Amino acid sequence: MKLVIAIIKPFKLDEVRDALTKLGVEGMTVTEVKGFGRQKGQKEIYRGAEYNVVFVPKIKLEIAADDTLADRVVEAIQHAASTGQIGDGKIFVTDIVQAVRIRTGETGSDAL
Amino acid sequence: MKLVIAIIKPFKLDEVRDALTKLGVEGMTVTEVKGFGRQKGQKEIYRGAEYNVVFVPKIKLEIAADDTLADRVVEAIQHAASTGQIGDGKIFVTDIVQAVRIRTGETGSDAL
Amino acid sequence: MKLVIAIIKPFKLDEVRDALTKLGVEGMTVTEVKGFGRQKGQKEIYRGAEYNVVFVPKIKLEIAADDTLADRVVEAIQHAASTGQIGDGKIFVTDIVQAVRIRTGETGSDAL
Amino acid sequence: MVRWLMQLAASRVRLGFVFTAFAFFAIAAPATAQDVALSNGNTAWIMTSTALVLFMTLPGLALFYGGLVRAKNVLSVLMHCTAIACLASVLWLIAVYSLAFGNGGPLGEWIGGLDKFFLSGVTVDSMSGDIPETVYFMFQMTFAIITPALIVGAYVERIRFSAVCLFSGAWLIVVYAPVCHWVWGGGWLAGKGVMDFAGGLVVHVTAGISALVVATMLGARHGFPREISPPHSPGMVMTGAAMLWVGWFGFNAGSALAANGSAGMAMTVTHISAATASLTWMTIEWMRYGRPSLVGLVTGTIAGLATITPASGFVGPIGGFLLGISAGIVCFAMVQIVKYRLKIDDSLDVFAVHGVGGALGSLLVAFFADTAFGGRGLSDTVTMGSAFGVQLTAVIVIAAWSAIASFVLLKIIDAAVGLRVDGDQEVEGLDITAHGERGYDI
Amino acid sequence: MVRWLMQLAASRVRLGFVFTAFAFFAIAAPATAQDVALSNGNTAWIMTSTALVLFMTLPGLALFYGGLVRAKNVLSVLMHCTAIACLASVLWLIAVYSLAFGNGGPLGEWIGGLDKFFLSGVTVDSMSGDIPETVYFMFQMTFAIITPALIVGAYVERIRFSAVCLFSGAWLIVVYAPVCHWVWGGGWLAGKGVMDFAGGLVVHVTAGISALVVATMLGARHGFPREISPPHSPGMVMTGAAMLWVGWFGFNAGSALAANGSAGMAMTVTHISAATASLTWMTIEWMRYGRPSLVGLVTGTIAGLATITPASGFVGPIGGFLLGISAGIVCFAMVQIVKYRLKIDDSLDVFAVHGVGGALGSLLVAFFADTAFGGRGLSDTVTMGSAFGVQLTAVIVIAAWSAIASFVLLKIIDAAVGLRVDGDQEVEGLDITAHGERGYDI
Amino acid sequence: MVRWLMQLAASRVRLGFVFTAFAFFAIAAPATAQDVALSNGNTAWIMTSTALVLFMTLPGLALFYGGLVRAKNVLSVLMHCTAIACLASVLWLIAVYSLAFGNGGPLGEWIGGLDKFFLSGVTVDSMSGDIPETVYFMFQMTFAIITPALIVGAYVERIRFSAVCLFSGAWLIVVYAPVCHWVWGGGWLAGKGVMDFAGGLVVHVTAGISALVVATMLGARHGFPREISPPHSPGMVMTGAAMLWVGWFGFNAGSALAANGSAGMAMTVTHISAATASLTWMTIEWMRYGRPSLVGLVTGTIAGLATITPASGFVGPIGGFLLGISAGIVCFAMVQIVKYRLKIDDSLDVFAVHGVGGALGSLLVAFFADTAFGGRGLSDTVTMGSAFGVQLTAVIVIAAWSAIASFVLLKIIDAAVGLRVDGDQEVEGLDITAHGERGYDI
Ligand SMILES: Nc1ncnc2c1ncn2[C@@H]1O[C@H](COP(=O)(O)OP(=O)(O)O)[C@@H](O)[C@H]1O
Ligand SMILES: Nc1ncnc2c1ncn2[C@@H]1O[C@H](COP(=O)(O)OP(=O)(O)O)[C@@H](O)[C@H]1O
Ligand SMILES: Nc1ncnc2c1ncn2[C@@H]1O[C@H](COP(=O)(O)OP(=O)(O)O)[C@@H](O)[C@H]1O
Repeated sequence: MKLVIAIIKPFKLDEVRDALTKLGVEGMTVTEVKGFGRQKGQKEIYRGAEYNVVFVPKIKLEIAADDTLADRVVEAIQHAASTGQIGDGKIFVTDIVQAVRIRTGETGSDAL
Repeated sequence: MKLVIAIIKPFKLDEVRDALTKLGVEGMTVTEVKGFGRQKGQKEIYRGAEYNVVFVPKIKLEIAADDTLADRVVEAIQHAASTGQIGDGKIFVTDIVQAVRIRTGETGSDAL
Repeated sequence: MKLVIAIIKPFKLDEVRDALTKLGVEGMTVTEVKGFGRQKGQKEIYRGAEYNVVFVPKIKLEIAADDTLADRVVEAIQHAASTGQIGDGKIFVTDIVQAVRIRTGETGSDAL
Repeated sequence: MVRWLMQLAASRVRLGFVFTAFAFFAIAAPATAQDVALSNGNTAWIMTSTALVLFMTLPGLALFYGGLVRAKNVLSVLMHCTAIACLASVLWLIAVYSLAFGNGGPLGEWIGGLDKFFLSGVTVDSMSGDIPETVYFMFQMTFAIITPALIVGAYVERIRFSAVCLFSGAWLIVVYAPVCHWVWGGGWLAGKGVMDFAGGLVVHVTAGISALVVATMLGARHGFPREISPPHSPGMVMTGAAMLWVGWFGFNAGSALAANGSAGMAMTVTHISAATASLTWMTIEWMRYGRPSLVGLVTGTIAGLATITPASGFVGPIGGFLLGISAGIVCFAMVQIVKYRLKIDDSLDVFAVHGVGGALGSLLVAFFADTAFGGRGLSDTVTMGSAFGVQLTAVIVIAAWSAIASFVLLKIIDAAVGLRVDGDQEVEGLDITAHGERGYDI
Repeated sequence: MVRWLMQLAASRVRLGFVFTAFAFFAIAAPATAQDVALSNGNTAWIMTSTALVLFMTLPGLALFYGGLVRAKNVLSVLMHCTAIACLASVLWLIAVYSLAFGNGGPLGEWIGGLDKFFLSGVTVDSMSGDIPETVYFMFQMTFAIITPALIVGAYVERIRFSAVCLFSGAWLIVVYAPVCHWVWGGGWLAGKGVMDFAGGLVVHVTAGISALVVATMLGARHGFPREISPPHSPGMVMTGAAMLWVGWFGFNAGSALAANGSAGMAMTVTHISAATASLTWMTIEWMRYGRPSLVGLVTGTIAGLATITPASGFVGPIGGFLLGISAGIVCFAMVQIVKYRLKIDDSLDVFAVHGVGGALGSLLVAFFADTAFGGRGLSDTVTMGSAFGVQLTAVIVIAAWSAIASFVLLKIIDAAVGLRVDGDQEVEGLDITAHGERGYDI
Repeated sequence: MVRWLMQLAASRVRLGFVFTAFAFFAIAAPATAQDVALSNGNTAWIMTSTALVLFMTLPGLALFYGGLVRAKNVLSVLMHCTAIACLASVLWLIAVYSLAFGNGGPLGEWIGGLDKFFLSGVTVDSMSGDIPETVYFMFQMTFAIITPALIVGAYVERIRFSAVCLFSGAWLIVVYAPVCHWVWGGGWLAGKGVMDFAGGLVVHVTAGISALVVATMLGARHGFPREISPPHSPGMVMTGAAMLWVGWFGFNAGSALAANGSAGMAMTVTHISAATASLTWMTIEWMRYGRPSLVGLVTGTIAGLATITPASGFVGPIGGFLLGISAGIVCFAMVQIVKYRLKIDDSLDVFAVHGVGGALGSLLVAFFADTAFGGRGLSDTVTMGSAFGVQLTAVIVIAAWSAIASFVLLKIIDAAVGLRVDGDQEVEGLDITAHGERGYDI
């Protein structure tokens, strides 16, 4: 089983969620994060003074998925979240060694 | 060593923390997240209009633990966080290849 | 490829970022979290009453890096984030099985 | 003699012709009234009321509306309200005061003149009744500020900022100035004895109808109605509502233009209506959904305040109580109807709360002003029926004019600069895309 | 003649009998006083004061309390304050004003009558002294709003909303109306010459004692005292406190019922006491904990304001200064005693700050009113000692009545609907469970 | 006779000598004026103005400044403003009022005396013109509160709290008291007929220059100018600015010390200047950066308000309009110059907005007061040129004194307790390190 971690632009969240729902993904966890990367932060101007906002607001998605589904999840996110502009974000995939549904105690794929 | 990631209902945090402290867990990291899953979001009503709150407030716990302790951690969380109602959350376990305590530079189990 | 997860004191963020930038790290993701550990929470006093703030504000950094770079990332963080006082935080390293840059679809090291 | 005139004016309040009288003074006084004795007490109260009514918009209404939108648009709403306040103030000085209250000559039934362009001729000594004309100018200005700001609630989260500025400015000249003149500036409705003590017609009906038009023409927000997020800060909504409530004492009791029994009664009925409407709304929610909400409670407050406004100088405590109950029930129902039957995204319910409330009060005052309902008494020359006829005419004509003029203005502005931001900007939020700022960095 | 009466009233202020006198007018005036000349200046000030005192509750007190609780309960606190304000307003109209200030006939020592039910008989022309009776009605109403709202601080984060509504309404009738009548409405304490310029007894002692009773009966919050989280928004607390401070000018200086030297001096001593108590509290914290806190500083402000309230019409600047210092020291100590000795979860320290402060000021005024302490002078017929006796009697009787009546009311309400939400709801927070809303969606 | 004196005073307003006259009354009145009839209307307005000006600082300015800093320092800013308000109030009572407005005897050109130490000799009956002296005392006190609080903007995010207290207290005595005496207390500048209706010199120039000095001596914040984070809450900034705007009606129109035409005109020009400056600033930002910001818009508001302040009793609507435009342009430019040319971290632009605005208005009033520019007229004995000479002298001398005295005070305080927190504390934020609190726990 895999944990797909995606960092995306906040306003892409709805589109990504729709894309994943279509794939049959039934759950995900969303965190508001701040990103630092090539996209060098918006310049905000206050009272005529430029502020380098080093950290850019991003959304982190975490989706646990079966190995087979994981690849399609990655692909779907990559398509839905892409604008072609710098700062679109990253997807990282790690292994999950165990998954449990708290309500029922089910484990493995059944837990998702 | 394992990283136990648990998504739980916010008001279960204190009970889970107590359960883990009893197991001898000495540290954990908590993040406020939003969950999307079977629990289809509370309906909030404003001015008589229903809003589907798609994302439900959840708490994410991350606990690094030795392989031996990890299973008991999972079990303890599953018991303490369960209400039997939809939306209780998930536990995912991943492998940690290295751990360091910043203060001392200790690594491995000693770092926890 | 590795995902380096570091929990640090908030006011160390700028120093850590500088240290990582010097190493050539080009991106990272930052989350505000709350930590529970040996550092038993600041005592805040309101109206003469002590409150045990069990959870201490911390910053979580996530940095994806090549295996070779990862060790130096860990080391750099450990140095930059250390104050020698309890509560300095932890670094955990996990494996990444795949990385994708959303904008271009590049994978692996090229995605970082 | 002057004192006698004042008393006449005061007594005519009870006859429902107060604004005709005041309008007469407002126009006639500065020319002839060097001999009217200034009342320090009344001047103190109207200056205080001016501060209170400005406070209603800045920051009251701004916070009330700002808390109702999503966090990514909160600053844009505050920006709309503040910029409109500034714009309206300058336009009021330049021309709108004169168009509303100046001497219209042969067109006087329809519009004032430009004789008071830039307050020309108005000095420290100019009087309007027994208060300085500058104070009357400022007090009325605060009404001209809040009225276009009320419309903000219809177009939040998707409008272009340039369209906000152009529309609000033009609307003040084309809608507010003439309607204000008709009702309070000695125009044709004043001549018919229309009753609008503090702006049910001039403020709430004009803003409410225009809101409906702009919401329709702009189209709904992305995701409306099912995927709109709830108010991002109900506490901010309540804070703003509380400021509106307190400020409304200046709005309604200040409209007596004196610190006297008329003002005291206006304050009383205003407060009672607000409290009653709040409890009514809360009760409806409690019964229907099992949980009374803070946003609901204070929406009831605003409904009660808007509804009593036209009637506040004419009705008694029982009238205030009954108007409050009506406001809670009717406005609650209208929110549902507009959003779910008409499917119009009048986003913060400007029409359902202000437009409907203002119209409701403007119509019911014909009855509740009667002593039979504990009111302060209709004029001897009218009956409840004939008074209702005048009120109904006023509501219809003012609504029609507001709708038509708003429609035309919006068509022109749409052609000129476009009304709506593009989809990406809407999704990302107006704060960062239109103003380069973020609401919360905590 | 009228003018002579007014002057008599004014001079009696300095004799410490002001409220007896005013109460007399309040009752007697409407019937006979068509010939009392209305003062526009005084009317302006009391209408302004009414707005200021309403502002103290909405949003002042609501924000002050809202910032002190956890984020998951902030809306419930705002809801309590707003709903109580609405409820108190309607009840005030229906019966409480009449019970407090109406003609009680043979029971007049104990309670007013129902002659002013729904303001019956009160018209635009009714006078209360030289201001309209409606204005007096409204001004007094704002006191009836804030008093039950003060008690909110005792029961936050765990009470049922229905219990809030039932208790507050019943409490107004059973506790507030009679005590107000005794002290300000011509009842037995007024007859004894009790001094309570602006509500140390009527407002702060009643609310403080009742708070202690409700906190005890409701039980402590889950985790009290060690695991309670700190105030979620000290900035909100300070904002509310600042509004309370500004509004308190209306509370105390408005209680002169005129814009004159008595009001000016009341405003001065009020402000001095607030500033002094704040600095005192800050200094204590600085010395004891090494870090003065914002929450501490403004808690001192409120303590200073509550303490000066009963004395504000009787003492001079030096009295204000000394009362402020006493307030800071005594209230600081009481907070600790209640929480750690008595172990009562009077969550936001209503008793320690308001109850104790109000009682302290009510007792010390017997001395500081004397010219020896720079006061405005006790009546010729009393000594410091005899005045103290009257004040002490008043504090004891009012505290006892508040405690007993609150106890009985709470027993009844507990049986009827239950006082406390269940444990899960408490942990999850009242905002979402009782009102279906969340405080911050940012 | 008294009435004749009052009228004289009123007419002299237009001659630009108002403060000389009032200062004369303030000093002379209490001794002789038991026969001056109290005006309830004027007293009502000045008490209201007192509440409004206190509201400007608490919470207005506190929120305005608090929103501009980073979240980790928000509480420290609120703490600074509140503690300064308390400290200034107590010092005002003890000595500063007396030093500013007391009888200085042979030193009377330079400083008042200590005859009014602790308000000695001031009773309920003491008058200052036709209002109670206590009311005059309170009104003036609110100016003494806001002036040192304005300086807070220069030293936020890095100063020690003990230094804030010591500096603010000493500054009031050494800078504020004498300057206030020179201009408003019958001192040498009053004798020269200097025009400063509401505090362009006394408040804004003193605070602005001192801000520049403290910012320079304290040094820039860590990371200035490139790595400073943007304002953490523009909505809080706007809320504070709105409260400042509303409160400024008390500041400027209250400075007429009466509810009359002079007050009405002051309110009018104040409002017009604020609105115009806001739109000017917004337009500049829109043209230069493509996006008008909320923080910019309301910064324009404050610039317009500071600039009109000295002129508000002397100019007409057109003067207000032109002053507003000048304020927007000049203050905008100065913000850039101070930060990027002078590289001084006057963090919240106190000098560029208040100092420059106040000086600008103080100089331009020499022209705009003339009837040629629609003003209320210069005195017969002066020309625009000679008036400008007096104003320029006043600006230079006051600026010099403020700078020198602040420099010396800061040197002493630095030696005594240190001005600046250490680096770690600055990075972690003053809220937690100096006050043990966190701004947001949500
Ligand atoms: N090495 C990394 N580790 C973790 N997160 C990263 C890393 N690099 C980038 N990110 C995240 O991805 C976001 C986008 O990266 P950026 O370099 O700005 O643009 P792009 O993805 O288009 O190359 C960043 O804001 C950051 O949150
Ligand atoms: N596949 C998933 N990946 C990551 N997080 C998930 C996933 N499925 C559910 N979650 C998280 O678990 C929470 C609870 O899931 P839900 O399906 O609502 O209920 P239950 O766990 O009782 O089946 C969700 O709100 C979400 O935060
Ligand atoms: N076992 C753990 N799993 C996850 N996070 C941990 C763990 N132990 C500590 N942490 C995180 O590290 C932070 C610092 O740990 P703490 O024990 O207080 O000090 P130190 O790292 O100096 O020993 C905690 O606040 C918490 O966020």
